[in-house]
Amino acid sequence: MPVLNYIQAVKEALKEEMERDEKVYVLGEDVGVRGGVFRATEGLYEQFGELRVLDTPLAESAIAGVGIGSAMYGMRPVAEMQFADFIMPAVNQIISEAAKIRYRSNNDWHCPITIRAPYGGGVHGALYHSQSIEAVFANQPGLKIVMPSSPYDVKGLLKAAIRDDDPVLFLEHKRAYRLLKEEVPEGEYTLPIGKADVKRTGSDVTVITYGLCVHFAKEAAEKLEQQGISTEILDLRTVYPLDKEAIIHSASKTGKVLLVTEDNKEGSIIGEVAAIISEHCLFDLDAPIQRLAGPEVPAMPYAPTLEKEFMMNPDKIEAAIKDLAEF
Amino acid sequence: MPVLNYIQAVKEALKEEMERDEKVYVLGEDVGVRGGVFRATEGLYEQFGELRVLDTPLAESAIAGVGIGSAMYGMRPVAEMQFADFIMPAVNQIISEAAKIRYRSNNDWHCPITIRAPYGGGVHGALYHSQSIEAVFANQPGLKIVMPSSPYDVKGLLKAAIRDDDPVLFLEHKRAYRLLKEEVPEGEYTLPIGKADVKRTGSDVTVITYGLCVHFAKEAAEKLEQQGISTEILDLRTVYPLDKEAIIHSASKTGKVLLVTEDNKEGSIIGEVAAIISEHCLFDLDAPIQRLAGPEVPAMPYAPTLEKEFMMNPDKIEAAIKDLAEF
Amino acid sequence: MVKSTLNFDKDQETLLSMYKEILLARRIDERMWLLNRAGTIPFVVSCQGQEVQQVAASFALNKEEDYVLPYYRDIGVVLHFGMTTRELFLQAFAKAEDPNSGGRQMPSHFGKKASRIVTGSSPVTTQVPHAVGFALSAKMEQKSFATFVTMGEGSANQGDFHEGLNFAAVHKLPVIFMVENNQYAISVPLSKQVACEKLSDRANGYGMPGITVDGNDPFAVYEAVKEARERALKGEGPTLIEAVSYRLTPHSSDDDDSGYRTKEEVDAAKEKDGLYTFYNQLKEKNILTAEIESEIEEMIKKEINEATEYAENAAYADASTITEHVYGVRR
Amino acid sequence: MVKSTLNFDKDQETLLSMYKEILLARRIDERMWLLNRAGTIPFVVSCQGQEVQQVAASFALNKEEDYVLPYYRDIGVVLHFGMTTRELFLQAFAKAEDPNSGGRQMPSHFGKKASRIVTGSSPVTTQVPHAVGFALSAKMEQKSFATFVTMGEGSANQGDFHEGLNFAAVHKLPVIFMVENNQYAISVPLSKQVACEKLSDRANGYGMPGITVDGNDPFAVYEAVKEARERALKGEGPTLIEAVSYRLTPHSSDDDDSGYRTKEEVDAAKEKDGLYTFYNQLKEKNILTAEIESEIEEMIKKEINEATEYAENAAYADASTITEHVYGVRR
Ligand SMILES: Cc1ncc(C[n+]2csc(CCOP(=O)(O)OP(=O)(O)O)c2C)c(N)n1
Ligand SMILES: Cc1ncc(C[n+]2csc(CCOP(=O)(O)OP(=O)(O)O)c2C)c(N)n1
Ligand SMILES: [Mg+2]
Ligand SMILES: [Mg+2]
Repeated sequence: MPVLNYIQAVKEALKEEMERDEKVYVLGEDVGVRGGVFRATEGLYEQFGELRVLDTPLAESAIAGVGIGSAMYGMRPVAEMQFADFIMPAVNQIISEAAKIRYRSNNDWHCPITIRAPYGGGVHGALYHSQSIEAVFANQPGLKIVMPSSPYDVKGLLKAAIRDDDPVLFLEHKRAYRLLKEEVPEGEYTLPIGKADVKRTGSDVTVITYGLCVHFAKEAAEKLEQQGISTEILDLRTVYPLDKEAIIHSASKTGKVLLVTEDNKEGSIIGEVAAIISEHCLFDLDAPIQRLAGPEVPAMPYAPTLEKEFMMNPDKIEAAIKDLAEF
Repeated sequence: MPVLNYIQAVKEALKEEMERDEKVYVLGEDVGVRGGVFRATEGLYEQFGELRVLDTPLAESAIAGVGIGSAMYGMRPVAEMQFADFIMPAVNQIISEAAKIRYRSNNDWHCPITIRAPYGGGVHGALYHSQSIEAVFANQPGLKIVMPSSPYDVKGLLKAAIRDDDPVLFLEHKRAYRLLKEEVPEGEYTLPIGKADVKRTGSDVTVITYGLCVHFAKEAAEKLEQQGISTEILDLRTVYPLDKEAIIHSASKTGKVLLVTEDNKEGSIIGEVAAIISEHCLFDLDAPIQRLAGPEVPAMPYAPTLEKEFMMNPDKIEAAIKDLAEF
Repeated sequence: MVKSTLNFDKDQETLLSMYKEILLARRIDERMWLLNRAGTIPFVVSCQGQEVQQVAASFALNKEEDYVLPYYRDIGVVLHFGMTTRELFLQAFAKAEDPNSGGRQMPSHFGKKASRIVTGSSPVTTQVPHAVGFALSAKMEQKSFATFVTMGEGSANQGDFHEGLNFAAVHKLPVIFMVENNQYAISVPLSKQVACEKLSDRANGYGMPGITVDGNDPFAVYEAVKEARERALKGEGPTLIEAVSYRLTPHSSDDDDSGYRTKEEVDAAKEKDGLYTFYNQLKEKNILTAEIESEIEEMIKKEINEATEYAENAAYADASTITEHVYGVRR
Repeated sequence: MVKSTLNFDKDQETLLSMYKEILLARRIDERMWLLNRAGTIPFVVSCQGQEVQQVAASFALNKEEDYVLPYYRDIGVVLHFGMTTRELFLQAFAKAEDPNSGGRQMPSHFGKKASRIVTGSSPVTTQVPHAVGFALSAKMEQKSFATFVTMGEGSANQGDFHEGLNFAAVHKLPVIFMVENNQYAISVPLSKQVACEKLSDRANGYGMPGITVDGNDPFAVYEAVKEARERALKGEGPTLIEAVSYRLTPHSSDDDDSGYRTKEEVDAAKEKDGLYTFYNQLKEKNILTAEIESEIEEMIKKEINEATEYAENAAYADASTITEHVYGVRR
């Protein structure tokens, strides 16, 4: 099986879906000749032409809004936000429109758009090229938010997102683009949106996380294995709406839960995860639910000292798992 | 002491602050001659003139953005979003700009803007005139979100928001505008932003909520009193950043916690409240943390049958408290 | 501009149909106010004063092929495109059978896929980029239809107006933007919304043709939209049309306009009401005879009565349906 | 337009100062690329090709009173307004002493309150409404200053451009909008960003004067900004200026422009580089003598060397400071 990195998996999913379905097209800033600033759409312009790989003016509300219009018509747009931080001008189109079209029309219209955006830090991107933006959207029924943690998941979930009949925010960790590699099957497969995935089974502590942090958690878990601590890792994959069943199952299993996000803590996705656990499996817990997250600052600073301080890493996770295991 | 309703308290706070400080001014759609569609700015145009009570073009990103610019200059803008639902076009200005100005400039610049917006349902406002939008912003360090539950709180907190040196989202429940009345002192007083308030002390169950739901919870608590159930009500007042201490204190006290919001449940403010409790006082709990919220739909529908089904009310809260008390 | 292709001699039937739709829109609106004032329906937002431009524009479109993205005042547009009077009352009463939203949205939030009326929301101007998306689809799929989108002149100051028009112009898309300038955005008069002379002055800044027409003149509006449609289908790109009229009612049933404009001003505008100018023209030319007139009024009254009665007696959506259609059913 | 008020006879000193600043900006930028290619600083985004318009515009402003909201290429603007070379290197190295952000933001995210340089962010065009807010404050407080804001031509397609300009025009505010049209938004050429002939064509749609000038011509830019400033202070409202130049470098140190434009095109643009045209003019008029020239180059080199060294040796912010300044200290 070929080994792909995270961004190659994005590219392969796009290419295959565009080959499969003529309605699928890509739009965004610099996605055409340039192939995207991260090269996610490299080669697509040459293969599918200008009209299906559309360089747009620099205007995110239009990228989302025009995509939404075409999705209502029956196309399958895949809109790229150059950086997740720049999705903010499009919030009105995403929350007021995409998320509500099916509901407000009583199922007469629907909006199968996929919006891709690179999020996350650790790439010297500073405040506006490092943000985790999922929490802004994770309270909007009608939307789905997918945040894959590995190349294999990227391909299967992006294909599923494109085929989904409702709007999907597809958030890719930009630090993962070239960092993470694994075997990815050629051709057809999809993975279910809305389902979490146990990335590692274990019995002492459950780590629930998503995106790049899954990778960090795995590293931590491997080290701890040698010290006799057995860690279960649940990868949320879809952070909205959450897979409650999987969360409850995995939390109840070990009774000790560590929630991890790269986002700042208050109001992040993992708060909701904690709430679900405390609603449904309080009496199965042997320790308080622990949350490990970024500091409560507006976004990740640029200077290396500060960026490092902000970023999640395996060591922080290792220490937190250890504390819990010893609780 | 004069009795004011909720919107009169808004108006009085604005008027007093404008009289006190020449830098305070109001801008928004229809806030001038019309005095605001809810009449929050009635009489201000006549008293302070066109330049301090500014009718803007219909453009929320400009209302926020121009306000932010003037706040950086040194003014004290109070921007009105006509309905909270229409704050979405201004999200970029609020999240990318207002919230980050102090941090990104290393304290060189700051942004003392207050953004008022009527939120909430129960007024036949349908999907786009009923939303609870606080969760969209409740993950952004640099911002504060205040949601008062009574006329007294409105006046004291709005004055504090205007004097605050950082951006404050001030969300007023539109159903409360004419529904809630109480004695409100004339003249000067402020209430602390960032502090929750015990609206009722009790020993069996703690209800933690905010906004109009505080009123509903009080009604429920009074009924239950007669049935021998003693309810404590903690009014969050500031929903971001949360008053952790007060939450922990009140939750630990009764060991049974009901969290209530009018918002749909997943990703709402009360998820974070549950997370704080389960992190800090898990072993003081005698029952799972309960959450009572709106259904997981994009927003409140118009038809009376559907609106009623969505809205929070005293009966729902009463039943939930009872269940907890009997747990 | 070429002369109007509609004229009193050869298009008598078309003109009469236009008049009927204009009048029907007005009468529906009037009835809704009555129902509102009687406490039967909680909310009305009016087309009054804008029916002529709405219907004339619609006549210049192809209602079997084109897509429309109307805004909340466009009763004239949706009627022409196939929304029935009954359906309009069903939505005013927020009943389950309403095809727009099943009673989920406020009145006048139109949408009906079978008629290519695209679902709209309350936040203004979001429909403009959507329209561009439909036009982009036409270009991608090489389909020969135009997309028509309207908004108020106040709404033309939202960012989405700018981004939508620019996108359409850069990609030369078959879309027609029509600003219905009724001089007010709730209480804010035109002079506090814009400083340009004409809204259509903005077209040049996007590199598309722009034209301002008298919205009370059905011939002028028809012609402008017809030409814009021809340009669109020929691949010549978008057009911006400003139709100038006046909002004859308060902003909505929740508004009181007496504080921000004078009765004199409103009365003066009523003098220019396109419905009556057109009526007088048709009478004068003897196209609208007394007989036809009473026939039309009779028919309209009957239609509205029946629709009102039907809608009033129809059922609300059951509370249990509230959670339906958040997401599609997994296939 | 009236003739330029700057001329070679009477303004020799001013012209020399302008030249110095232009050259300084260029040399700073060049050094940053060297540092970047040597792996010393992780990121550069250039002013190269735009220094003339930036410095000429700044000379037409009052640096003791006016506020500027520069965008990331505006080294020329911030230099004129009081940012030192040392400070520019401090921010390039992201050191704690950097007055822009203490090393928190990426390079070229300018801001320095003492110099009335307003803090900026990465999302483009958000500064446009801010500038309008400063201008509104001037009007409210009856202060006599102008506000100057710039953006790229690609950024002029964001909604905030539209909303900001319209707001300023309606309220006749003392603000100058300057679009620095360098023909590209990263890889997207002008023709795929806009369909209008000139960006300044948009001015009319807001009801303000608009003018397009050659950004390589310091006299034209100076004159346009000077007039705009006079209008602003006279209460005549805002102006939109488009200064046309060319981006001589790739978008940033992370970009490779060879895939989307030809070397020939870039070389042709270099022929028109305003820095060299101006240099030649000053040489020709003998304002810039060989002696002065080497003096200037020497001085600049020294300044840059010292700044680089200082900045390189300066300390990063301590990790513990990460949580500072999220909110103000309660008074
Ligand atoms: C984004 C947004 N902001 C505010 C509102 C509230 N609102 C509804 S209609 C309206 C005025 C619209 O004026 P105009 O565009 O001229 O249309 P008209 O009602 O005059 O036809 C306003 C401010 C809204 N619906 N959407
Ligand atoms: C809202 C937003 N979207 C996308 C970006 C990414 N981005 C940074 S610069 C740029 C191109 C800007 O082009 P232009 O406005 O012409 O300025 P130039 O760089 O050419 O000077 C883009 C797309 C951004 N910074 N902000
Ligand atoms: Mg209007
Ligand atoms: Mg450019």
